[in-house]
Amino acid sequence: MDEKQYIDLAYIVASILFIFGIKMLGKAETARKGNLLSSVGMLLAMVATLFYKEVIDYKLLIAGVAVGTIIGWIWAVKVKMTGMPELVALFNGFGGLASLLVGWAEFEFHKNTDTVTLFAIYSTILIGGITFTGSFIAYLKLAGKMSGRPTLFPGQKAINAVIFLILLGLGGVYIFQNSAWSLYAIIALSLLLGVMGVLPIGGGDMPVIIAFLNSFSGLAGAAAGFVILNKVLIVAGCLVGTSGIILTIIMCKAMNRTFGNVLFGGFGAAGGGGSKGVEGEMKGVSVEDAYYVLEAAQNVVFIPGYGMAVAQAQHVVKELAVMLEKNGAEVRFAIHPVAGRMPGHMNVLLAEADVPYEQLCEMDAINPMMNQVDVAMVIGANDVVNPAAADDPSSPIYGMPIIKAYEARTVFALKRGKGSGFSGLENALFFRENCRMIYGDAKETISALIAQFKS
Amino acid sequence: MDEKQYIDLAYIVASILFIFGIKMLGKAETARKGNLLSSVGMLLAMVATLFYKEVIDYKLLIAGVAVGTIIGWIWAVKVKMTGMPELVALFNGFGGLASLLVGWAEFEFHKNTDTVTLFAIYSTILIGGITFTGSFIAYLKLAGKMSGRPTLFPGQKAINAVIFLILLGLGGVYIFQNSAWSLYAIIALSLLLGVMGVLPIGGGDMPVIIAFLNSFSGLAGAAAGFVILNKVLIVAGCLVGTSGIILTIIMCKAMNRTFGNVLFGGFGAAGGGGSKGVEGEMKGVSVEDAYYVLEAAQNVVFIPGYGMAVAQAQHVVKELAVMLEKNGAEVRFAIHPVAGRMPGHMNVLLAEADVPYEQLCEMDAINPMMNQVDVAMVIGANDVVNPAAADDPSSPIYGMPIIKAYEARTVFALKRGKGSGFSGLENALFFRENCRMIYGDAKETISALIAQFKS
Amino acid sequence: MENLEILILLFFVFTLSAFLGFELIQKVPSQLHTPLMSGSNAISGITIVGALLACGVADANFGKWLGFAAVVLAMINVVGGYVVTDRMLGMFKKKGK
Amino acid sequence: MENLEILILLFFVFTLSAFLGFELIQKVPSQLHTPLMSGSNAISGITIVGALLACGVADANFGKWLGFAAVVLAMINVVGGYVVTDRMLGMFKKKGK
Amino acid sequence: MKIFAPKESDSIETRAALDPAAVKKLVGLGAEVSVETGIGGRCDHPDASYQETGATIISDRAAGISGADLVVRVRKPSSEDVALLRSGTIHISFLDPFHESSLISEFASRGISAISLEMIPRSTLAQKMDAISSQANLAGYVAVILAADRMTTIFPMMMTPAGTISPAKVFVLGIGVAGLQAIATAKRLGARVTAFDVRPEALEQAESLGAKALRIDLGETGSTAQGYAKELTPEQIAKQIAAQAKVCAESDLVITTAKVFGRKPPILIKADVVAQMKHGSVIVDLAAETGGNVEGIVPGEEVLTDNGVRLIGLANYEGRVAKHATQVLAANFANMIEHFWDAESKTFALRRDDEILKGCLITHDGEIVHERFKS
Amino acid sequence: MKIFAPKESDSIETRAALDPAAVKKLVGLGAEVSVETGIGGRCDHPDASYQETGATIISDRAAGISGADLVVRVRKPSSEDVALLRSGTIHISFLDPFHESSLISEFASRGISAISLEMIPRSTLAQKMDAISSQANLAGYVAVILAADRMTTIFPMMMTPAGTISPAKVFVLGIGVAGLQAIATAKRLGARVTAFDVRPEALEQAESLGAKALRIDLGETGSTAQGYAKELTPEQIAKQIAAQAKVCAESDLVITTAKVFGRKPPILIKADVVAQMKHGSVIVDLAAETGGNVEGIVPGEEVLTDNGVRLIGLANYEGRVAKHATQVLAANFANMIEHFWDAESKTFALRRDDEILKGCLITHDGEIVHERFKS
Ligand SMILES: NC(=O)c1ccc[n+]([C@@H]2O[C@H](COP(=O)([O-])OP(=O)(O)OC[C@H]3O[C@@H](n4cnc5c(N)ncnc54)[C@H](OP(=O)(O)O)[C@@H]3O)[C@@H](O)[C@H]2O)c1
Ligand SMILES: NC(=O)c1ccc[n+]([C@@H]2O[C@H](COP(=O)([O-])OP(=O)(O)OC[C@H]3O[C@@H](n4cnc5c(N)ncnc54)[C@H](OP(=O)(O)O)[C@@H]3O)[C@@H](O)[C@H]2O)c1
Ligand SMILES: NC(=O)c1ccc[n+]([C@@H]2O[C@H](COP(=O)([O-])OP(=O)(O)OC[C@H]3O[C@@H](n4cnc5c(N)ncnc54)[C@H](O)[C@@H]3O)[C@@H](O)[C@H]2O)c1
Ligand SMILES: NC(=O)c1ccc[n+]([C@@H]2O[C@H](COP(=O)([O-])OP(=O)(O)OC[C@H]3O[C@@H](n4cnc5c(N)ncnc54)[C@H](O)[C@@H]3O)[C@@H](O)[C@H]2O)c1
Repeated sequence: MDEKQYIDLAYIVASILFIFGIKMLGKAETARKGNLLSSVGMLLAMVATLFYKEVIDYKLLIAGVAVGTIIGWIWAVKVKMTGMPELVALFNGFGGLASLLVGWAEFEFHKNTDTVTLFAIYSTILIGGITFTGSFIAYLKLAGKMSGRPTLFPGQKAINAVIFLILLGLGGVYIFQNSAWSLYAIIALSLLLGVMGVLPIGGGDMPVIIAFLNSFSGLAGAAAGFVILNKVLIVAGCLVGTSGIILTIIMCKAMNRTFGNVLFGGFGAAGGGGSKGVEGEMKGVSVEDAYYVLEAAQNVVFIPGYGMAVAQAQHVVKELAVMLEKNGAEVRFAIHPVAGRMPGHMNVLLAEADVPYEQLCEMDAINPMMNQVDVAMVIGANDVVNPAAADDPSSPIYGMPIIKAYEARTVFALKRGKGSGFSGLENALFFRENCRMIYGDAKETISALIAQFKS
Repeated sequence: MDEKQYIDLAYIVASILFIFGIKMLGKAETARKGNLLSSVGMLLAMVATLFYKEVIDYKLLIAGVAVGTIIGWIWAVKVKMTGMPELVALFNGFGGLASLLVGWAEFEFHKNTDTVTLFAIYSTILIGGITFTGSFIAYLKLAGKMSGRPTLFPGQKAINAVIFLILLGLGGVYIFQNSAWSLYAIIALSLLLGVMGVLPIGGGDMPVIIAFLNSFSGLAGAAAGFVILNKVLIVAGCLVGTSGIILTIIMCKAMNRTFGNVLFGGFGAAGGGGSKGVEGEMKGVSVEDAYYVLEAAQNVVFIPGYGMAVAQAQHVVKELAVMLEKNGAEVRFAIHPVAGRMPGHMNVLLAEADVPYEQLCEMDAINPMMNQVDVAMVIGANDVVNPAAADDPSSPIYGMPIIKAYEARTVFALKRGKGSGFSGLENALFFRENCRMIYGDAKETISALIAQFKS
Repeated sequence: MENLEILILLFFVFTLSAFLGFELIQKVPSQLHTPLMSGSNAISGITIVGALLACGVADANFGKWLGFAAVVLAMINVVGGYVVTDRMLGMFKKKGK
Repeated sequence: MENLEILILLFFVFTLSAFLGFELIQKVPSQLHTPLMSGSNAISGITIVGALLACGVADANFGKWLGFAAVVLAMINVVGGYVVTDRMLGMFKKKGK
Repeated sequence: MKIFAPKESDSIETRAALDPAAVKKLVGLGAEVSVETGIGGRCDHPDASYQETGATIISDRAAGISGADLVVRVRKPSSEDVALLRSGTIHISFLDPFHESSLISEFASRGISAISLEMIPRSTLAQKMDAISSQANLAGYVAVILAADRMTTIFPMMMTPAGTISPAKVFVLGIGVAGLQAIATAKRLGARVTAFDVRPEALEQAESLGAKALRIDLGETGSTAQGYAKELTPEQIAKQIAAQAKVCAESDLVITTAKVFGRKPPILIKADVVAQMKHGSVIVDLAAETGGNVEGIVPGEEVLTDNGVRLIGLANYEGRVAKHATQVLAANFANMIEHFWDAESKTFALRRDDEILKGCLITHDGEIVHERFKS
Repeated sequence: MKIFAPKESDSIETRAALDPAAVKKLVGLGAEVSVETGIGGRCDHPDASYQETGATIISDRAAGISGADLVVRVRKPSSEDVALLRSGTIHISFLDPFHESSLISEFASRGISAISLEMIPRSTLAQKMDAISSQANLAGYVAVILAADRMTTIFPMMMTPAGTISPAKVFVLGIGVAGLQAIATAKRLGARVTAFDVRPEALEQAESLGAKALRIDLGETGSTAQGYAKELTPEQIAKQIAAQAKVCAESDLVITTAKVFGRKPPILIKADVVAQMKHGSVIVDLAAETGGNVEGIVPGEEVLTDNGVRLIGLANYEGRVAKHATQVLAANFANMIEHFWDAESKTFALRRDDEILKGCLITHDGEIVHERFKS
């Protein structure tokens, strides 16, 4: 066994540390320790690398490491709490650029290599480049050095598609020819694609984009690993790449968005405008996705109706409320005077479930606060949240005051199906942009949500 | 790329299929599909192997495959439902033996190999041998061809330890010398160790042992993979090896045992005897372990006491009860007439939580059935389950009828600490062999249990 | 040396598989314990690959016959294992309904 | 050929890591989203290993200077990433109390 | 606009048409509110509390009535009171219009705009002024409390050292507003409740409160557009009575609430069923005032049968919780007045095209204007 | 052994010492049981039902008493009844021994073995015969039901189209058995309950039923070995009264249950506090029979104060649910007799060394044998 094998063993250990690190980062109690573990892994991988007999020029190395360490450290220590997310974006961009440079350097060292390596270099540069400029734009948007509003112009989508296709073509050329010009073109265009891709995305979505680009920079690292046939690069890069994708999806869910919507939503935003959406379609949502939104909510209002009584869901509703409170959210119950089928119907049920009187709000008390509510949970209520009562003079319930659920950021409506309420009316709320239906018996739906919370 | 690379790619695909297969086998809805997927993976791996250019003698191969297939198929199809576990044991033994033979064959083919391969051969044979005879004994015990009672004799532990040490020594010799005699000795002794190891374990614990030996046979396969440097053997074997260990631990938990207790408990059984255990110590149990027991229980009785009232745990208790019922268990509530601090205290609370009247059992009704109960959940009750009332004439509550919680197979007692009940007495129940304490506020404990169930 | 590199890579593969194995099985309902055991038992018959290689070689060594025996045994394990598991799960489903 | 075998093995390693990556992150509380992102961002600085190799070689090629730049950038990513993450998690803990 | 609320003259009535909170609301709208002295005497509102929120106390009843533009009261007025009303005055109260045709003619002839609380449509929009609902709701609660007070047994189950007391069995017949509240109250006290109604949707509503629904196959039944039950055919009633007999016999308490809008309530429990019931059991008939659902009931009284069953047939259940009954009734009045209030002229605007008013305005401008009472 | 249960002579008493179920149990033990005719007349048990389970009906009360070896009854006997007892007879009933020294001497002088139900120790073992508990439990329930019936307001919260009815505020003073059941019942009906007791452990018990505990720092308090509260010092009582005043004033219903074993109950609510309470609120005093916790209470009656507060001070709350009260009381008797039953001789064995009997046997063999009453 020569030094290589020892280095490889060290890499295995480092990989294991990364695995534990990522796993532990996902749990509140262990996160800090996980971060420490993964940093130890990083140190190990770096030190091990120094033992390669090809590594000779320590002076330059040490200089580079020192400069990088000092800059990184100072930034990280100096940054204010509020500035952290953009800093992470910047760091991430540097990581991507570093991968790009590693790929490029390899090209400079070994002009003649096999197809696989060429492909790997191509991937490294492409992904690294997009990561770098994409992250940089994200940084600018978050730091307020650039407007957070989506930057849009006509034909944007098409231009991006063309750039992407050219990049694919250039890839073919490069792998076939191994020519320097194609490589430089790839570098330039991938940098451009990063800029173009992130420009149309709004500032509010930047955290998701950073998570996504972070996953990208992981993949760039993994690709670089294939360039230089290095295990730890492959493992760590791939771990970050895939876990980053999962994280991206989770973050989208917490915003009640799909990833596609985040990535390309900006384009849509240009066209849509504030259409009133009287028609449209009811959009369902899975219990799991609803969980992510609830988990992130700070202010939740339950609006129970006759359906809660039918489902006898009061006990589980109470339990979910307790859970949300433990999770840091403010929870209230908005009771409409005619909810249910007898005066005080909801009171009977919620008292049975021991919901504290303080959490019960009358309609008039809750309505002015409704627009600060993150999630309105409409539990088998229908007529009492029907905006037609306020909007539509032709409706038989026009003039009845309702609980303004539709003003909440997100509305989840729990119903078994498309059944109407006591008054037999269609409910426009269910068609609104911010409303999502969760079909099924309310008790079972809530139980399932609780299950999500507990797992 | 020659045929080897294609084969390797096929192996990667097969590995992925195994990964999905195992994952899906762990969930009720997907289990059957998972089994199918993994069988496809197996077929793929086998077919791919045939393409190695070293593989020439198809006739013998086909004969072997045919014979094995027919035997396996017929056994599997003919066996009665009740006979399945022992058949699995037998199959598992064959798998272990096959690994042993593969290792041995490699020895016959390549007399001169490097240390690593020698170590791999040694591991394969050792693990395969133990798996084979161990599984076979398990088969005999389960099939009733041998007494299910632990077979015990003095010094058993010591003898096994000696055999194991000799095996370790022989391993050293073999790796150093690569001598046939040492190999044969290893074969013989590992077969012996398998027999000796399983003999002292009772028939009731056989399922756990089979799961364990199954994990072993996976490891044997992985070891064989190192012998012939075969990726799919390593991956699949290792997957089975580790997931099997997890399964073994889960199964132990469901029996409220530790694995060590299962493996070496038989020895203890010889010594212990039915000591009355008036003293002894209270044994705690984690919520997670309690979950496994509850999850496997068919018959659960809740015994609420004043502590349930203090914790206001009635709602969560009800919820857990519903959950257990959904899981297939029969659930009842045993109400002692003096439980709580006022007549009917428990009734008030359980009615509030909407526990159906049918599930409430009076003490006299439940006591005769107590010995068929899998789990008695004592929720903050103390005096009303204190066996001193029946056992100990010096106790101030001697003569009061109690709920015979101690007759249940397992008792979980939920309390905050070592506090005594209204009468201020020590409770011998908590020191019994079959009783486990779950410390903490009853509401929180039950909530945590529910969380376990839901995840 | 190249061989050693491969060995180390295989060891790497082994390590990663071990982690995967641990991660895959988290909480298994008790009714599935036996089928899961049986199903993974069938997978452990993967040693058939080794057996096939040992049995299929040209030279009529003693090892070849060991290999033949291994093929038969492993095949019983594989086929029997999968079929039994499938039967168990089939019944399970019916009961569920 | 040996090289190809190694490549395939590396690919294998890549595949297994991908599965592990998917399995590791299951459900993350929303407060941890940012730290997790930041922490794994630090890990993605693993490209430092490649940078070190490129920078540390003997020949004073242009690639060496690319490597140097890569070392600096990757190091910022690594050090900055870990420190920022730790700070975030530190505050998180304090808040919790 | 001058609003006047007289003291109730019927000795059975404990409620008042207005309470201090309602007075405050009306004064806020710009009305001049006066009440007769002693109006809240039986519902725990001393005169002073009315004054505090802005009402004038009038001791001369006749002057109050004749001086008002709008009179609100609980019970239908006596002829003398009607005679005091000026032409053009609006008069809102319960009127029992199906049985009081002479009173209606009197109103018409004197040019009064009489609004009947009974006739307020049961639409979602009108719920805030729906006095039938607000009172029936309390009646349902009272039925259970009254029974609990009269029974020699308790409601909840208790497993005690002195043996187990089994939970009371309660049967609620008619699951309208009152029936639902009776179910809720009995359930709260720990009873096992069974309930029946001819309207199938009402059974689901009973279940939504945790009661067991008794399902009897009666063939075609239904409810009117207003949500009231249709009258059953004699065969259907016979079928129902038979199916109920067993449940009644097992029950400790039976509460009947089955009214049929505008008609005499059906007899649902015959004497033979009462005879089968246990010694000590109780029947509360909420329909007693208009005749009752139970054979043998004496309206306004409690009678004990030979086999020890107590039949309770009071007339004014909600009046037993007079303070709260007044609170919600007065809120109904105030909501109605607010709904039809013309902010500029500060008067009650009789918008004749309004759906609600169409339903409940009986006489106007010297005529009977309501479709159902025209003939 | 002949067991006889006479009909209660006190007109206030609705309970009976035995019910048919208890008779059955005693007959099962091998006793000859007879009851006076009409014994269950006020608790819904006709004579026939006693006969069905094996009792003889005796119409000659004197013969019944003098012929019995064991007499069970609810209330303490009149002198005439004592005079009828044969020497050596066992007599079990409530005796009020702290205040009835002449009755005790009579028992002693006539050689009766008199057992006082009040004196049964409150040990876990004796709970099955603890009549004080079994009756106090029902009294707690009755207190709430009675109040609910009398109040002009309802208990539960209701958010209705006619406004919100806020939940009743209930204050329970003294958290013994009755207090706990009162808390439970009021909570069930939807009230917000606050509770206070001098024993700190009782506050936790109140919380275990969902009530809010009022915590007043009184310094050293405590309970006797039997679990009864110790008497407070005058300063402590003053402190307590002040702290309670605010809670009382806000409450719609106050229930007091504070007895101090063997002494006159303390006055916990003074007239000035009552004067601060709302018009229409109600106070139920469960300690009224022995003097009451409330100033102005009239034992056995309901009075209305000037400010409209209803003071209820009945004597026999549990008697209002006579059937169930009889059920558990009779079970207490039966359990006690079973506990001391000698299966061979089929007699009640007066095991003088028994802890329970030591506690409750007052006279025996011509002597007062109980420590506390010897002097
Ligand atoms: N409060 C009173 O005194 C009173 C009296 C009589 C009438 N009303 C009237 O009743 C209405 C009350 O409004 P509301 O919003 O409470 O109820 P609602 O308008 O009647 O709507 C109830 C909704 O619950 C859903 N639902 C039924 N069972 C369910 C279950 N098991 N799980 C989940 N969803 C379920 C139904 O949709 P799916 O079928 O699709 O599930 C339905 O749309 C008002 O119109 C009011 O005027 C009130
Ligand atoms: N029913 C009646 O009418 C009545 C009246 C008066 C007295 N009693 C007497 O009360 C006793 C009733 O027996 P029991 O078994 O119901 O109760 P118990 O013997 O008083 O025991 C209650 C147990 O609950 C535990 N506990 C308290 N709070 C808890 C919490 N938040 N979470 C979990 N555990 C908690 C306590 O242990 P930790 O402190 O360790 O948690 C304690 O050991 C009998 O002795 C009876 O005679 C009954
Ligand atoms: N839309 C609204 O806002 C609103 C408001 C209040 C009430 N309502 C509805 O009005 C309806 C009637 O309410 P109510 O309480 O005034 O009714 P009610 O007092 O007229 O009758 C009481 C109940 O008795 C039932 N009944 C009649 N004949 C019967 C028989 N033979 N056997 C058994 N039950 C019989 C009726 O179905 C009704 O449920 C209900 O459906 C209620 O939901 C609607
Ligand atoms: N061991 C058993 O089995 C058993 C059975 C029944 C009761 N007990 C216990 O006996 C005790 C007394 O029960 P009880 O209901 O018969 O008591 P009680 O009727 O004698 O008194 C009622 C309550 O009033 C309280 N009190 C006294 N002075 C007070 C004051 N100044 N202010 C406020 N409260 C005051 C007492 O503490 C008691 O809780 C309780 O602790 C009960 O748990 C035990």
